[in-house]
Amino acid sequence: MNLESTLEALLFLSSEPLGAEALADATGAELHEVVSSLERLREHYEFERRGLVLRELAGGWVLSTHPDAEPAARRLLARPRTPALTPAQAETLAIVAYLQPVSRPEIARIRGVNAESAAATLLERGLIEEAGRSQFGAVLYRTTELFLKLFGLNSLEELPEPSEFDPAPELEAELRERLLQAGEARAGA
Amino acid sequence: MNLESTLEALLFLSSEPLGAEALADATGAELHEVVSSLERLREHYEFERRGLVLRELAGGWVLSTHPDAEPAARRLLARPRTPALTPAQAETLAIVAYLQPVSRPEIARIRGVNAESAAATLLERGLIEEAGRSQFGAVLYRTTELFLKLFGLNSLEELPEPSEFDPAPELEAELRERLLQAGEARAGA
Amino acid sequence: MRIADLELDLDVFAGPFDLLLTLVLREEIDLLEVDLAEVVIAYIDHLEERGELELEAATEFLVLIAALLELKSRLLLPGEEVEELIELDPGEAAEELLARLLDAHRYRAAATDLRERLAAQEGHRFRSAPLPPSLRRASLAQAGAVYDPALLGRALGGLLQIPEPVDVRHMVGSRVTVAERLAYLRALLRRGSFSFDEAVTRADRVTVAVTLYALLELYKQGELDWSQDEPFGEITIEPGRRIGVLSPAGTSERLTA
Repeated sequence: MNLESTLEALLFLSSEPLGAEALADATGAELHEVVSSLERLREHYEFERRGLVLRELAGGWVLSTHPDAEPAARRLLARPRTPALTPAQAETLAIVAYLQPVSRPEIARIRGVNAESAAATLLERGLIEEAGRSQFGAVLYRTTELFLKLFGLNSLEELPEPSEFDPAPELEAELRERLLQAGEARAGA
Repeated sequence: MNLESTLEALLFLSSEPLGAEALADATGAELHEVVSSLERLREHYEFERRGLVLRELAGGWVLSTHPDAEPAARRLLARPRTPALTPAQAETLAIVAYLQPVSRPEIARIRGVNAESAAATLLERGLIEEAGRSQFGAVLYRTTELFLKLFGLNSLEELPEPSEFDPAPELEAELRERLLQAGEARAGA
Repeated sequence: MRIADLELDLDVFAGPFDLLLTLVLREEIDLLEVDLAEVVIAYIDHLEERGELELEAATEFLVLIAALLELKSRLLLPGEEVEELIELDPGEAAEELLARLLDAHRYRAAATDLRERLAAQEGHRFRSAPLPPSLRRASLAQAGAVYDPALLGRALGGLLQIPEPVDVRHMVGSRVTVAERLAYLRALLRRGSFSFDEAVTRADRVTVAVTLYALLELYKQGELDWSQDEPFGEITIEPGRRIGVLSPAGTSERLTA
């Protein structure tokens, strides 16, 4: 593989600008060869009217998309990031919605399995957010305004009554206690 | 900007495989135009010996670096691409891939040993994910899109038939003999 | 080592492992009376003596012992299924064990295939630069109702379900004695240190309590030391350094009489 193509691959992998020295170290080529190959690569993108642009920024070289592709990129990426919730995400979100503020250890206890990745996705999608720390130092979560909008709710009061789904409505125990008991039973099963 | 270059830009921005439909929506082009432009782009990378490769993986199109750039990438990023799987992880992953959705007790039953830590690592690495619960409340697992992507598969159908892994008839015969006849002989002795 | 050659010395059986297997299959020995944990410990002792671990043999052993455990657990359950199992002739039971072995072989081969596939992808790297955070979530201004609140109610309802408790009324109450647990703990101690959790893996509450009592007894006699770094933390147990300092005539015999 020629130097220009190797540099293209390295630039593709890095989201940060890469210095010519670092590229020379990685490819084992001379610095002046690297610089002239980078120049050729830049011209290739430009003259062939490719979708990528190679620019020298902040003392390094970085690939980015051509500005002409931006409208399409916006349509592709800015579409509401609302894929269907996985069962793990739905369980985690339900626990946060009904018990907020609630800590991650509590969520894990109720589910009987770790909730780390589900919580991270819900955070990234802006459905839940941090709400301080519990007395034991665990991060607490609550739902967001975006959550209400995406579920078409005016307020948390409009969440379905737990009793609608409650297998044992005659039990008067608190929702939190009941969930923790069920979680422990699952973990022991 | 022409369609091929716009597609190149969109593929550059997305680390996940992109379906041709989503690309058609974003670019406003016809599906068949998108598909033939993607083919042309793939050929461009191949015939011009660029540093990038366009492949159809996990049901979509995704850019990756050319394997020839791997030694330089390793020097630049100073870390291996993906850690290899331990035998226990590979066995657990194989059982999930072929029997999904499958519960952890089932995996343990087939392996003859606990699958807890292997499953946790596979979850953490995003190769498997939760897929609801069995009738007994056990968490079920399935493989992810990332699994397909990292293993170079377009879909699960590309995995070999499980029967291809059937033990050789001689091995089966030998096991049968060891189980039954050897024991019988001793018992009779 | 061939699994068949593992010599066992159990309460109900002394001889090679494959003979035990055959006798169980022929119902000349009641599986319910075989302490499978003892078989496992004998196997581990055997491995340690030899100082080597043959993966092939170890896997075969694990799968066989797991199959026996499952058969045994099914024997403990009431109902028609048991009748069926008890009437299972040795040939059929062996077929079941064989099927388990073949399954294990099959998925081990599939695992090798997956590892090769992953290795073949070595060198293809994907771009993982993150999108700007604003593109990672729906914008609040444009968000509309896309999710049904009933989804949350259903998820919560599912979490409120307490799984059916396993009916164990038919099972014989556990008759664990301090003497048994003392012997078990001494066997563990001979191999070095271990954690309390390891000593009571999958044990019922009575066994845990009796084990703790046995531990106290051994501690009193200087046969073990234990430590715990924090409340509710792991309890590490190791062979005591005071053996022989105290009177060898411990109280355990009296206690277990």
